[in-house]
Amino acid sequence: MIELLGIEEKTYTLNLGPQHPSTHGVLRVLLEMDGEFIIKAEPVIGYGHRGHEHMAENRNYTQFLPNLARVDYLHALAYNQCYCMAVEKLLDLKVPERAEYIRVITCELNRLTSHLLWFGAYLMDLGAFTPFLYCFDDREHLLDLLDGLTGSRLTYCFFRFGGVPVDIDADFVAGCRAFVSRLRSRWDDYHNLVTKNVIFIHRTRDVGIITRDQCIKYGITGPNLRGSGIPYDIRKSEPYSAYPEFDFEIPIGSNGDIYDRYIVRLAEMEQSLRIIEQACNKLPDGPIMAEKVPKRIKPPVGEVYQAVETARGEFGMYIVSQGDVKPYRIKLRTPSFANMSIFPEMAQDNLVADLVANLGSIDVVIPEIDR
Amino acid sequence: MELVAQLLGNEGARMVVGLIAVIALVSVNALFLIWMERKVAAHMQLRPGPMEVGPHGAIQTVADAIKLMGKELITPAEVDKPIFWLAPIVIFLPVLLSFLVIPFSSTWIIKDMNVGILLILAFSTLSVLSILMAGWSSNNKYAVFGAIRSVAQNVAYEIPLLVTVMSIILMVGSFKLTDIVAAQSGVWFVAVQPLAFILFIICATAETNRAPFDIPEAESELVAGFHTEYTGMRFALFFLAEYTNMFIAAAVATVLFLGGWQGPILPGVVWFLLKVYAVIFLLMWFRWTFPRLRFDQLITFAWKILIPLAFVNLLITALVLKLR
Amino acid sequence: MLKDNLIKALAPLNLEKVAEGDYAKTGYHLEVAALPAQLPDVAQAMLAAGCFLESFTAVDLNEAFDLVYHFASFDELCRTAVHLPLGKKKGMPTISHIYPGADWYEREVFDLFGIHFFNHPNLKRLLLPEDADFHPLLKDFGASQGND
Amino acid sequence: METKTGEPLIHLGVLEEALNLARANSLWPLTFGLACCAIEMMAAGAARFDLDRFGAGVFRPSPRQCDLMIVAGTISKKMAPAVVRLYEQMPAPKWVMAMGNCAISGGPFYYPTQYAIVPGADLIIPVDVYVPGCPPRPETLIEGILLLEEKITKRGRLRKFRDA
Repeated sequence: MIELLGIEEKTYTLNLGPQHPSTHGVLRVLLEMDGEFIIKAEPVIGYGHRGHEHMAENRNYTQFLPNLARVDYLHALAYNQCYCMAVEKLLDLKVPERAEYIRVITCELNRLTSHLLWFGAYLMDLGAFTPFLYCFDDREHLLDLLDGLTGSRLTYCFFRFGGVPVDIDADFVAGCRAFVSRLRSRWDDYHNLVTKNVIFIHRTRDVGIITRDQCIKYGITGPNLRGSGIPYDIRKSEPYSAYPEFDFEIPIGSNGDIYDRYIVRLAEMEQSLRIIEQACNKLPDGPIMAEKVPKRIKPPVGEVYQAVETARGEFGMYIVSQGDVKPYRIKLRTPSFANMSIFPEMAQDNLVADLVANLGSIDVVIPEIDR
Repeated sequence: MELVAQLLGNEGARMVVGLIAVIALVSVNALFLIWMERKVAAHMQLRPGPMEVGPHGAIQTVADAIKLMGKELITPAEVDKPIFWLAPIVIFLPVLLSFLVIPFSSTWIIKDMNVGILLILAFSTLSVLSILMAGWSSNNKYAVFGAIRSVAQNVAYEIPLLVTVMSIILMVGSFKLTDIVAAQSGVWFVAVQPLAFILFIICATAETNRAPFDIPEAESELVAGFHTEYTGMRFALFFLAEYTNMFIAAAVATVLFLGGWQGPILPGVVWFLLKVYAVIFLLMWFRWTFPRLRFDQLITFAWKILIPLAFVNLLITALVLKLR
Repeated sequence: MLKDNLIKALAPLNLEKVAEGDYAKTGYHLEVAALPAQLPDVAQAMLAAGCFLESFTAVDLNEAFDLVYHFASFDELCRTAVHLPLGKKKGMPTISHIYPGADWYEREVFDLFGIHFFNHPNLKRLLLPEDADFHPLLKDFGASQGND
Repeated sequence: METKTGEPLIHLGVLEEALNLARANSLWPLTFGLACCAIEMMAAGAARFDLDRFGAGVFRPSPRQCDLMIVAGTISKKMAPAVVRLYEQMPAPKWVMAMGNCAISGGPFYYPTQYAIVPGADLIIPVDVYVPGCPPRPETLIEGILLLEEKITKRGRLRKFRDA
């Protein structure tokens, strides 16, 4: 028809971001569009680049510790833990068992805050506002717990090389237990409000499918990977800290669509609750700090790669030490960076509305991509 | 007093007084509705909502309105100026005129036309024109998106809306709103035509661009949709029109299905407003519960489900009326 | 065992070093050293074995670069580190056609270190503004750039 | 237009005051987060803290319709032009709040060879209120908004607490 009329078929460029309600911060996506269809999507990142890796080379090991909380502020403690574990490996330090338990409990609490925030923010992307506030209400209770222990609401810098600085008390354990039962009582609300909603199902089923092959080619990890049916969770496949001592499952999806990723995240929250419950029950006594932690952290020459499972996937730290008080090179392998790199492929030939749904469903934290 | 009554008997004077009253009602109603929306939303979301400005934030929206009046009116360099300026006014006029025929009670009606319902439906179609004007003239891709979506959506949902209304009109045999209300003195039509009521509410939600059908201004996709470039009072007019549209949609629903002003003990106006606000509350409830539909799903929903259902409903109504 | 399979698969490539790593100390199960030109073959072998590209970065050793690729697998715990020495002012072959995920990693390394990748489809700055004229992770960067 | 005694003929002061009061009680922020602080900004708008109590809860996604820009996070050099542009797109009267240490001074990311960030929002746009913290707690953000109200109206809800 267009050809008959002699009109040239034209595509146009749409600039989504850097300030856009659905980009969760400062991401820019250059879209080549034909009507409402996306022909090509090109993410432009770096709007939140703060030079963490450069900073690491100019700071000593301890001074770099607070930075990790600002790389991914939603699951700060996992990043903290990864760095501590990497340096402990370099220094050959053994962390006491109680400290490992405390790390696991706080890390899982933090994972819950991250998933809850994702849940709320994602539903807001889809246009439902109320779940966002429900989640934030639950999240506040979690933050109370973590705030009381670590003194911070968001950017926790709680772990130290060799252990944790503050012990947890009976009140904290009781608070954890209370929260576990509180959140469990809320699942029904969440499922009734969101999971069973027809519109939600139609928006998410068979949209934004990630295949197993794509996962390998792009190095996708975390709930995005597990939604595609691959049971890869570093807590299980490369056990660290006290995780081998707990009984939990790795929820997986089958289709690899948005709905599966959503279900996986919700199921993961339940598994986190299980871990917290078991850790509270089995909490051993003992010291919380390793013996003989050197005052001056000066690891021997060598390199180490340490990975942990964060709320968004595998976070890896590659540290090269040349026997100095400063790290020679620190590479942060952030999960969102890899997860985001598949985005052009996902967005292609989709509608703008699906782009928003896709972007939210891979759960990106922009400063973590940009570092 | 007699003079007033005489004046009101006069057609022209009645129109003037009515229009002034309508303008007052529209502004007060919009201010109240926005406050109500914020309170309803807040209470559904475990928070108090506006609290500090006036008791329970009662004059919060007044503060908002005064502030918006004092804001700078930006006309971006690249816009189509005359259309850009005209759009907020054009969206407001048909909304205002629709009030002419709404029967607030058996006597509180400015002009009881024999084509009342058609007039409202015709005017409501006009608002899509101004949305198109606003979006197109803004010279902003998001705004154009919003405008185009709005046109497609309104065209799609106008049809089931009209067909649904037709089934009521078949039953009454008149386009006159007062007649329709009078026909419900025994049983409200919502009991006779439940499917039509549901269809009407869905279509009305879509026609007023409310969530889950708020595609033209889908916040997470299109920033602010067709009014992305509008500032200050011009933006406020769009807001005002949206809430007034909601009122009209609810009023029509009340007239067609909920028995209009009819009800025991209380005066008719009170009953009418109570029912209208109940319907509005329902629309608000939708908005704060549902996620947004995708654009193609929205259109599919209209053409493949709503329109056939509306026609089936019309056919059944006609058959029943014929056989009775 | 994936590790043995990988050793077998890498054997015909004549790499400088294919050795078992000290997992407890470094986190590697397999350490590989190769020359830049051999990298696409290594990557092919890794993809055939079902490994994914975990991470890629460079280390500025003042005289030369050390490029480090980490591969791991979803099915079995086996992390492979591939070290490649690269002289300054030299370029690298890209593996973005084998692992599309490497696209961004290579752009990042180009951005932060100034290492050029041959045949890369879209080699431009990733994190820094496009008009930036420095490569911050080079060791001599601090001397030339001050804070303004 | 003044009389001999220096008294203005028409007092616009009352009107101005009413307008300011309205402005102070209806500060619509821009939906705009840069980094960590954005999460606390969201928390301040959510269930427990609820900025909407003070009329500041209407987050507008379009800069054309908001009054207050909360610079929540680190401004990178790549982002700085966009921030300036957003500020310019806002209609007057407009206010800017620098939320968090990064927006105030570059915060923890300011060190001698830093290359990526703008150390302080006030280097590129005028800032009215500084809210310190890394990130500031929602209570602090609310106090910042109340302080801004005080700045607009020359009186405020905070003052009575401070004087007591």
